[in-house]
Amino acid sequence: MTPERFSRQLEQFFGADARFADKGGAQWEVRIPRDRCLPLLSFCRDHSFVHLAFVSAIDWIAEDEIELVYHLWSYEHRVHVLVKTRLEREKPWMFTAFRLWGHAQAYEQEIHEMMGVYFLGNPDLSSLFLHNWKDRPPLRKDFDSRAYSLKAYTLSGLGLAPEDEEDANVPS
Amino acid sequence: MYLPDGYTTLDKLREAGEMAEYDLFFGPNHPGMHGNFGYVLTMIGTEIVRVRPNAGLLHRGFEKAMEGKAWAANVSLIPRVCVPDPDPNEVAYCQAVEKLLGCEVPIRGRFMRSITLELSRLGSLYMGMGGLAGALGHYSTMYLMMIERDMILDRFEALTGARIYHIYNVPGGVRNDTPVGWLDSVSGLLDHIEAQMPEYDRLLYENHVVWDRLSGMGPITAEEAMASGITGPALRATGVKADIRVDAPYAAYPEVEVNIPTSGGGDALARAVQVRLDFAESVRILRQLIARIPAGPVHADLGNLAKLKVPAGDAYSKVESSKGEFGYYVISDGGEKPYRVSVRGPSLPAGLYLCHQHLPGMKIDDVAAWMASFAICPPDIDR
Amino acid sequence: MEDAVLFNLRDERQSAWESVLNYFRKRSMWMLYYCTGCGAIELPPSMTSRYDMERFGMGPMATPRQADLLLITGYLSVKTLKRVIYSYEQMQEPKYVVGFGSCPINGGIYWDSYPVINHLELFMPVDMSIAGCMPRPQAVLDAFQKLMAEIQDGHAVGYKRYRKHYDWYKRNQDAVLARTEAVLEPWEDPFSDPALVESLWNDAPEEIKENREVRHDA
Amino acid sequence: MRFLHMLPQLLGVSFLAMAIGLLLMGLGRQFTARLQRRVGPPFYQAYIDVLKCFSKGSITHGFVMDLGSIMSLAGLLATAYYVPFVQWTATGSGSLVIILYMMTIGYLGMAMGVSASGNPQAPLGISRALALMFGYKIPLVMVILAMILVTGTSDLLNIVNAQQGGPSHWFLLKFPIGFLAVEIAFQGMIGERPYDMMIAPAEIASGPMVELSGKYLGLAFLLHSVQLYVETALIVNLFLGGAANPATFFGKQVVVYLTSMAVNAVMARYRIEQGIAHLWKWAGSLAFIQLLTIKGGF
Repeated sequence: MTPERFSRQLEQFFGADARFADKGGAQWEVRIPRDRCLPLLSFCRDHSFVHLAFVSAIDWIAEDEIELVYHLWSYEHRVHVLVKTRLEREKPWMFTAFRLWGHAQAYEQEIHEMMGVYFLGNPDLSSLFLHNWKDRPPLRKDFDSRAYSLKAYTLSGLGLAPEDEEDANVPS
Repeated sequence: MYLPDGYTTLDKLREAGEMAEYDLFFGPNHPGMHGNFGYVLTMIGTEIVRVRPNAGLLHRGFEKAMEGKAWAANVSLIPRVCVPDPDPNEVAYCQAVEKLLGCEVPIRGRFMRSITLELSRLGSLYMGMGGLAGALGHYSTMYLMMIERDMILDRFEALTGARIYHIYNVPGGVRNDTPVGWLDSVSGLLDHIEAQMPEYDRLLYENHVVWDRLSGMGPITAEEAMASGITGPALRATGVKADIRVDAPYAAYPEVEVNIPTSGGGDALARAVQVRLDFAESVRILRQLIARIPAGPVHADLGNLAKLKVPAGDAYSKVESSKGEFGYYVISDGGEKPYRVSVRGPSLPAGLYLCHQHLPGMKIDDVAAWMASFAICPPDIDR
Repeated sequence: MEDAVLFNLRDERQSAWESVLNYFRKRSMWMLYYCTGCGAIELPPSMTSRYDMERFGMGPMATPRQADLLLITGYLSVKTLKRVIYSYEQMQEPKYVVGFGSCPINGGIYWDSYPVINHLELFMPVDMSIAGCMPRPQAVLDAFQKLMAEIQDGHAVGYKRYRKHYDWYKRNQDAVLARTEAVLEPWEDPFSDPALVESLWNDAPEEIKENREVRHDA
Repeated sequence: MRFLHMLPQLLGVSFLAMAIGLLLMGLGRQFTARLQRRVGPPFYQAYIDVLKCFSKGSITHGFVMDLGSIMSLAGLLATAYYVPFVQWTATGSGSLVIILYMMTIGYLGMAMGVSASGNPQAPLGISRALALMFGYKIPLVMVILAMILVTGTSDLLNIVNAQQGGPSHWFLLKFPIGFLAVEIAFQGMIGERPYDMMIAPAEIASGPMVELSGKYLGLAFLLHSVQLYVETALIVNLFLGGAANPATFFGKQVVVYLTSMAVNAVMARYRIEQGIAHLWKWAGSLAFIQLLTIKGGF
C-alpha cells in the first residue's frame, strides 16, 4: 500500500477530520479528533494494521493538551502508523479500544494511572503500578519526581528526623 | 448419573456451592515466578478460576526519570528496562535519537551493534531455556546453560567493561572499537556453544517428560496472537513469519542473510522449539557478521555527547529482542533532554492480557511453565 | 544525606555454646528465593555451575519460613517494600539481610525516582551491603564469606536490632506505606465524579454504549 | 518388661537410620553437583543443615501440627525397626505387611500436621503425595506379592536368607522385571524426579514444607532421612541380598540411592495425573508381568 492510496482512502471515509502525513522510514502519522478516533482505529485494523504495538500518552503542558498515540503495524505492508489524538488536559477522557484489541485494556489502565486519562468503557481502571498513590499522576509534566522522592522517602522530608545527634544513633 | 459433555462433577459441586473458592498468591515471593511479579489466582481445588495480575512491583518510573536526564545520559538508564536482554533497549533508543538527528551510523558501528544484539539474544535465550527447564523442575539443564551464558557475559566484559549493563551503544554508533582478538574469541565461543548444544538438546528437547508437560499448554492461533500484540518467538511459533530484523531492517541486518525460522502449533512446546530455532539462527547470523565486518570508524561525530541537542519531533524505533518487539517512542522539543520517552516492552500483552484468557481452567502445576514459555519478563511490564 | 543514621553493630560477648551454634548457622545459610530487583540477574550465575554457591552450604529456599537470609537484590519500590517487610517478619530468627548493589544503600540511579525508596536501613536492619551495579558474582560470594565471618563472630545481629527498636522501624515503615495524605499536593481525579462519567456515557455513540457492562473476567 | 529390654536397640536403630539417611542425602547432593559440573556441598552438609534448623526459632500452628510432625517421624521410625539391617532387626521380625502398613503413617502424620498451617499450598502438596502413593504402592505390592509367593514367607529376614550365597542368588537376577518395576516405584517413593510433584518448588513452593520453620523443618529433614534409610534398605534386602557386614550394606544403599539421583538429575517433573498414569502404565505393567510369570510356574 502506498501512502497516497492510504491517504485517499482516509479522505474518503473521514474527510477533513483525518490529517495524514508521511514521516519517512515507513512511518505514517494520522491526526484525528477524539470523536472519530475509534472509527479510525477500527478502519486501520480492518485494513491490515492488525498489530497494536502500544499506546503512549504525552502531556503537552504548554498547549494544555494530552496526546494519545496509538502505534499500529501492518505485517502485510510493513508500515508503522501513529494515530494521534489530542484531549483537553483538564478532564482528559477517551473511548476504550478494548473491543478492538484486548491488550489495549492493560495499556489504558496504565495510562489512566500514570497520566490521569479516563477511558470510557474500560472494564478495569484500578491502580496497577503504584502503592497507595494520592498525588498527581506521575507522568504529568507538573509532577516533580525529585521533590516527591526527597519528601516521601527521607526522614527529614517525612518530618521524622531526630532532633539532635544523640537520637540519630538510636538503633544500635 | 448423566452428565452432559464437558460437565464434570466439579461443575456440579461448584453450582451447588459446595466447592469453596480461595485465593492463592502466585508470586511475588514464589519460586515459580521469574522476577518480581505476581498473579492472584482464585482457585477451586487445583484449578484456576480467575486471575488478577499484580504488576508494578518493579516499577521505577523510567519514563519520568528519562525526562530529567540528558540525551546521552539516558543510555545509562535504559538497559535496566530489561535485565536479561539489555542491548535491544540501547539500540532502539539510540536509533530513535539518530532518526531525529538525521545522522548516519558508520558501517562498522552498525555491525558492532548487530553483534552485541545477537550476543545479548543468545544470553537471554539461554536464560529463557534455562528458566523453562527450571519451571519444569529440570534444574540440571538450567545449571549447565548458565555456564555458557556466563561465557557470553565474559565477552561482553572484555568489550564493554560490564557484564550486565553494557551501555555500549550511544547515539551515533557504539562507544569503542573491539579489543584486539575479541572477534576471534567470539568465534571460539560460538564453536564451543555449538559443540555443547546437542547435549542440552538431549537433556531438554528430547526429554519425553518435557514433551508431555508442554504439549497443548496455552495454545494460541496466529490470528489471536497478532490481535493481542504478541511478537517475537511466541508469534513465530504460530507459523507467522514475522521478525523485525527482516520486516524493518536496522543495524547491519540488511548486510547479512537472515532466515527467519518458524514453527507451527502455537502451544508451549512450539514456543519452546521456536526459541531453540531462533537460537540456532542467531548463531548463524553471528558467524556471518563476524566474517563480513568491515574496517572503519564505529562512531559518527556528534560533537560533545553530553551537550547533545536533538531537533524537535517524534520518532518510533523498534528492535527484535529475544522476547519480541522492543520499541522506543522518543519525543523531543529541541532541548537537551527528551520531552518524553515511551517504552514498549514485549511482555505486557502476554503477562497482563493473555493471562485472563489462558490461565482460567489451567491447573496450578502449569502456571510457571506457561509464563516461561511466553518469556514473560516483569521489568519491561513495570518499567 | 542528613538521614543516614549510623548504626552500632557490636554485640555482647558470646558464649561457647552460642559460638558452636553460629558455626552451623554460617555453614548452612538458606536464602529466600525472592527476586526483588535487577540484582537477581547475578544470582543464577552465583548459584549455578560456574560459581556454585552450594559449596558453602547456601541454597535457595521457597518460602520465608524456611529461609535464613533475605537478599534485597536491588532497588525497592514501595509496593515491593511492603512485601519484603512481610517476608522479613515471617522469617525465623536468626535471620540476616543482604542489600545488593547501590540502590538499597542510597537509592542508586533511582534516588530521585518517585516509586523507589532511598535508604533501606530506615525500614529494616541490613547486615551486609554490596556496592556496585551490578555486584559481580565474585563480589556476591565475597560478601557472603564476610557475612559468614560476621555470623561466627556474633556481629550480624540485625534481627536483634529490629526487635529492640521495632517502634522506630515501624514508624518509618508506616510513614511510607500507610500514607493517608498526598506528599506534594492532593490530587482530585475529576472522573471520580459519577455524574461526569454518566454524562460521558449519555453522549457516547451507540456502539460504545453496548459494551457498558463488560467485565474483564467475564 | 520386654519394651524396656528392647529400648537400647530401638534407640540405636533410630539413631542409625537418621545418621545413614542424612549421610545419603549429603552424598546425593554432592553426586548431583558433580553431574552438574560443580563442586557441591561437603558430604556432611545435611548434618549441618539439620543442626542449624534446630538452632533456629520456630512457629507452631497449633497442637495438631506438633502432633502430626511427631507422628510422622514416629511412624517411619517404627518402620525402621522392622527393616533388616545386616540380617538383623530391632524387633526380631521383618514382616513385610507391617512395613508396608507403617510406611503410610509417615505421610498421614505429615498430612495432619501441615494442614493445620492453613497455607493452601501445603494441602495441595500433601494431596499430591497421597495421590502419588496410589501410583507406586500398587506395583510395589504386586512385586512383593510375587516374592512372597516364591519364597513362601512374608518375613523380610527369611527373604534375605533365601538370597545368600553370592550375587547369583540375588533376586535382582531372579526377578529382573520386578526389580525394574520397583526401581520406577522407588523414584516415586522417595519423591525424586520425575515424581517430585509433592515438593515442586516452582508450582506449589515446596508443598508440605511451605509453612515449616526452624525445628519443624529440621524434623521434616529427619523424616526424609529415615524415609531414605528405610526405602533404600528395603530394596537392598529385597533384591540385593542384604549384606554380611554394615559397610557392604551401606555401600549397596548408596548405590541404590545414587542410581535414583542420577535419574533425578536428567528428568523434568510430571504433572500429578501424568505421574500416576506413568507409574501405573510402566511400573504397574512390569509388576503385573512379573506376577504372571511367577504364577505361570516360574
